Amino acid sequence: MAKNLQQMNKIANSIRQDIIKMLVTAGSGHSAGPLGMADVLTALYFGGVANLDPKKRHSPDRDRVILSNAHICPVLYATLAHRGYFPKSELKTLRKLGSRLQGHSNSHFDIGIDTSGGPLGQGLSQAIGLALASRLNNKNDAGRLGPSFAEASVGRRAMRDVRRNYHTWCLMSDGEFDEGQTWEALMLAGKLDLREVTILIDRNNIQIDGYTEKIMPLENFSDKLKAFNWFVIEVDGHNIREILDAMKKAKAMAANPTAIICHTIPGKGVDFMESQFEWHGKPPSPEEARRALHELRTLGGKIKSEHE
Amino acid sequence: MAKNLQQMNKIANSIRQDIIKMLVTAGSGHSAGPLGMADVLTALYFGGVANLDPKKRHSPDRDRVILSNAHICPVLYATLAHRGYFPKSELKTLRKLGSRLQGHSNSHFDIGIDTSGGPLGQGLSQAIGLALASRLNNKNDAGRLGPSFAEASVGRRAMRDVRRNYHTWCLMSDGEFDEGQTWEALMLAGKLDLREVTILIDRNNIQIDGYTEKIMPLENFSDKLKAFNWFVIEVDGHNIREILDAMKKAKAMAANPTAIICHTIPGKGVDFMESQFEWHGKPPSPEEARRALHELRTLGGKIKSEHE
Amino acid sequence: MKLVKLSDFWMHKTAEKRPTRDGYGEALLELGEANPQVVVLTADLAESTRALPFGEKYPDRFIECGVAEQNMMGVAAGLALGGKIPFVSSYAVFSPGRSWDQLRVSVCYTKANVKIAGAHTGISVGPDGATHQALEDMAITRVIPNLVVIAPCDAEETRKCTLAAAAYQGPVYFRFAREKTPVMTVKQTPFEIGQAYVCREGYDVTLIAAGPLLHAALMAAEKLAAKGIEAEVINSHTIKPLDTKTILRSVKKTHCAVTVEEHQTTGGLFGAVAEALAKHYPVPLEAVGMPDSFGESGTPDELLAKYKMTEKDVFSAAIKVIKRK
Amino acid sequence: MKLVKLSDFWMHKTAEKRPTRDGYGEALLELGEANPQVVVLTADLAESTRALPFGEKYPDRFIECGVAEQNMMGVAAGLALGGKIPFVSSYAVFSPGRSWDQLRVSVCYTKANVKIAGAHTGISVGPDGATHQALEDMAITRVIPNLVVIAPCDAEETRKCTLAAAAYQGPVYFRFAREKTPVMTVKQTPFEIGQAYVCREGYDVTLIAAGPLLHAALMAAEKLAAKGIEAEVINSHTIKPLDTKTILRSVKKTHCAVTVEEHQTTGGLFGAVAEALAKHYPVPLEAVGMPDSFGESGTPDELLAKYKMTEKDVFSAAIKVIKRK
Ligand SMILES: Cc1ncc(C[n+]2csc(CCOP(=O)(O)OP(=O)(O)O)c2C)c(N)n1
Ligand SMILES: Cc1ncc(C[n+]2csc(CCOP(=O)(O)OP(=O)(O)O)c2C)c(N)n1
Ligand SMILES: [Mg+2]
Ligand SMILES: [Mg+2]
Repeated sequence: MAKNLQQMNKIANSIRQDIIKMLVTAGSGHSAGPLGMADVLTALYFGGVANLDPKKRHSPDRDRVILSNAHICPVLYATLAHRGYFPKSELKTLRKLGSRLQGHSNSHFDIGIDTSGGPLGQGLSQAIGLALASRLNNKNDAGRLGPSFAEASVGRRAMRDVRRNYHTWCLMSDGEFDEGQTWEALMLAGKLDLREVTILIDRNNIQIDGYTEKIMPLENFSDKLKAFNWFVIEVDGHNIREILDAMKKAKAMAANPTAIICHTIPGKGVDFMESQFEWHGKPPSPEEARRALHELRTLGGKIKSEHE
Repeated sequence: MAKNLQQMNKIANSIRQDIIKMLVTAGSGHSAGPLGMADVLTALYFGGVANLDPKKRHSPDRDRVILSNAHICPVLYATLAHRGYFPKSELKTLRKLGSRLQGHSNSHFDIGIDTSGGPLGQGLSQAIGLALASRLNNKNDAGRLGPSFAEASVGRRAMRDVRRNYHTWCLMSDGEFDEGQTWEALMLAGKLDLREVTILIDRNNIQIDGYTEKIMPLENFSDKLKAFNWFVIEVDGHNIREILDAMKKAKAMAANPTAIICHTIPGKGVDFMESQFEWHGKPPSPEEARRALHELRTLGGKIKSEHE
Repeated sequence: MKLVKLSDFWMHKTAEKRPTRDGYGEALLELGEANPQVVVLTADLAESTRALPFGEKYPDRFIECGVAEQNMMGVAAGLALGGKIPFVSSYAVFSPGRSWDQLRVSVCYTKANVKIAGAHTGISVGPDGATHQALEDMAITRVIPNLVVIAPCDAEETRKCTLAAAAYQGPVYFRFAREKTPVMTVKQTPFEIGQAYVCREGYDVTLIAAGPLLHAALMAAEKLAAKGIEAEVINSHTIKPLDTKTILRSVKKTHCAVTVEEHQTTGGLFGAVAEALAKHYPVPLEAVGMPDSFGESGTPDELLAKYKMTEKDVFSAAIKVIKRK
Repeated sequence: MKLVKLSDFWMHKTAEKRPTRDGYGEALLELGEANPQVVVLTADLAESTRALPFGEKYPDRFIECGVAEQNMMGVAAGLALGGKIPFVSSYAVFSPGRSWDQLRVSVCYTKANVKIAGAHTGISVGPDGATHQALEDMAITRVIPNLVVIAPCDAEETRKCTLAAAAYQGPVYFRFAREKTPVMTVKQTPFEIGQAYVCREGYDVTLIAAGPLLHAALMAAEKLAAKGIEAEVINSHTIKPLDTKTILRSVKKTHCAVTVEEHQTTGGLFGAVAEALAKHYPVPLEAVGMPDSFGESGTPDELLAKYKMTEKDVFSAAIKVIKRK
């Protein structure tokens, strides 16, 4: 199942190429965040630590993924398609009328996405709710769950979710830590020792209006998280091995919930986008897309593209 | 102007008595928080550190006070009356139809109150706005303020507020640190090095549903505040000298904003209310009020009441 | 037409008084026993929302969120995604007041199976004053797609409404009052989401009420009857989806109506009925409710009188609207 | 009746297109120069709300709040208490969507002199999808006492609206669109808060529009004229206080009306007009707007067509409502 590191690096590269193709076709959307998080998403869906599998997409004990910063959904869509949740050919429908790939990801379609996003800062609360549901299902009194009443009142899909255990992975951006709701959620998880939830934070140092440390400084970021009773691990967000190790640690935690600060480069892989906050929310032009794809295919000139 | 310590302790005691009288007459309202904060409010209005004076209640350079946890308004009302902002006889109108002393304090009347409260967590943001207005008024470009346009569009009262400098004191409860808005505000003040604002926190360890460390643990509280770039001072909230020293330090800060954690005993001064979270939101019965007043008048049996 | 027989079910004359929120607390206990998927959340308001007894009996399924309404709404959405049936308990001014965005996206857009209980609605909240009196909640919830909005009329109907909300698949918002109000319905009185009930027949004017002020409408109808005016009284507890059918059937007979609610007279029941009539059968309509103003401190009775939400005001509005026919 | 001469001012046929938000950006620059008390706040959306040019020119009076809409609303209230005139700039779904409670209490209850600019309203926000399309903002603001609510029709009117908001003492909410829309007004076109303008006279039906869809109403009126139907078109940019006088004067002549808005057809312009007519002069009313549903991704034109908010839909609604007379 799980891919080896070399395979995963290759997958992440393909995902980046797909992101560029999706965005240029859509004509709108976000470039920097999705490219920066391709390695983290690859680790999450292909690394074998999280229990995620398109064949078990409705299984009650599947791990849950909440994409809180839903504007980076192109990377989620591309990753899900690569993982087999839906055909890759569908990627080109991004942001088009009638597409299952909405401008911000939502849960209305059977493509492996558990919730809806768009407004920042709403994800962690939902992840906590999911984690609590999992914890409740594990309690002894779960044996009392009478299928008849539950079936009638909860509906079929929900019924499938009871009496099992799973881990909840919440993907968030650094910009989301400006939002008060995030700190409310951090505080509650800290109170509950909610080790069933892990955050993967895209620490790319940009938000829309500029660099985070100018717009709304977060440092010392890990001090803040620790003060809210979270266990903090910092990783290179482009090193899949490091990411997976941190995820394993998080899953094995006995008490505190874990925040993995993934230090990433926004726009990673495309030279003229890297670390430029201006690329937060715009797609490449066709010419820029051509250059970007060339760079990705040749790994920045290190190899020759097969297509060229 | 400023009272000495002995006088202030006496004033605080009278304020506590007035709180009991107001509440029993109103038949509803909050006992624990107001009693607990009587010493802090006395220090604030009588200690000579804050620039507050009923005769200068409209002065543009008066210090501003924002009561964020407005449910403790009985202590603010009693303090303002003692300080001469309005007649003490009005205290008995608390929570009655047509009274200027509404169930939660508001700014609609000329009784020395600058803003309205009720929903927790809204005060610090407003304090920051007031502090920023003060900072803007101090800028060089303040000289450019053309009275004509401003007068027309801002109205008279607001015009009086320009081109002067003041300090803003924000009174908050520990329960308010559950609210995300509070952390948003803390983060912004930290970003702006907003030394023009000081929080006086009622750290009484209770909220409605119980003790804070059970309902929503805040510890390590000062670590959290420090991680958000605030300068933190902890004081005994019943020691007026300590409170005033901390206020002086806060006013003298060169950079960071200051949070003064005032460790208080909720219900302070009334034995059967002290540290009982059940007294958060209920008034004494007439019989309980009688006992409370007796205790306050005799300083818990230490002296004989003049009235008995 | 579904008509509730007054003689059987509506005992508005001899009504005992109980706070509607008590019905919520009772229903939660019933649900706790009947359905292990039910979980209850509160934001530091366990007792006064009546969520506390559930919390004491089922501590594992009770989540104390502290004073953090946004997070509470989101946690509820997550619990619903995990198959639970969460009841979010706070005052309406704070939830959905401070959690509107979370209600819109995390709950309603996702169609998460969350139930939101808004306590302390109406001017009758009393001495706490303006900030605590929810007079806008029906307007801000009614406009969100996928959300059911209910204002039950008494403690018994609140109990049924809570049970019905649990059985319904999808987001439901319902509101209750703080003070004791007359109990007009009994166990057998029917309750169905989206189904308004004609609880008094008449042909001169239709009085459409939602919430405890239904009692004022019923009393006003008696006074009107004494003057020879026969008012039809409808309990329109569900604001959304509005039971347009029952309302239209009545106004086609009476040709005028009065709405009665403890809410601003913009966007709530008056708004919903005005919109329905404008689309289908425009007739003169008068509003009894809060006249686009904040409340203040006072006793419930003083405030209801000052802001014209009493039986007398329903009576006058009825007289006025009949003249406009 | 105040009538704007079409020939002079309304150039809807040859209209150039500009996003309404551009008018906001221009007005802020004018205000920056004219009034040093004006300050501008944003929550990490400086460029797309058009607050950026002000921020670049007057950095001292520009407050970047990061992604924290609740705090931004509260800071604005505090600035207003300190004598400033703050403009709060974000997308309407987030502000007032996430800052509703702060708007209600810190701003409106206190009557703080805060101006709230809600960008990206309407289905025409397009490819970002449902969460970013503000279709509920007029309903949730209109119900709050002390708040003025405005939906300007084009970039020029948005400029005037912004200036008028600054001159007005008290809280004002106004909304704008993301896409380029026809500029129908010119510098001389009058604009006054609370004053609706009849921009085309007629006697068969009244078309009441707020926001850029006024253009669809004007175009539909021409099509109707070709069929011998004379529509009166009203620019009702101020939703609250609604100019009931101008609207009533018109419907007393036409005896039917259609409201046109990029908003849910509950609680917004349709709601406001339905309420006013029900109280004063009930006539058949049809609604062009979002049919109680969330939006989705697509191009603005595709979405306006799918959800029936085009000139064609105004035309059909007019035909339908005339038949109902
Ligand atoms: C509540 C809310 N406010 C504002 C926005 C608009 N917005 C979308 S992305 C974004 C930037 C936030 O920073 P981050 O997520 O770190 O951006 P990235 O690193 O992906 O470029 C903002 C302000 C939003 N989606 N939600
Ligand atoms: C936003 C909001 N949520 C809930 C409430 C209800 N409430 C009023 S006081 C209070 C307790 C908060 O704790 P704290 O202020 O520390 O209470 P105290 O120490 O004064 O007893 C709560 C939850 C409120 N006023 N505002
Ligand atoms: Mg970022
Ligand atoms: Mg406390």
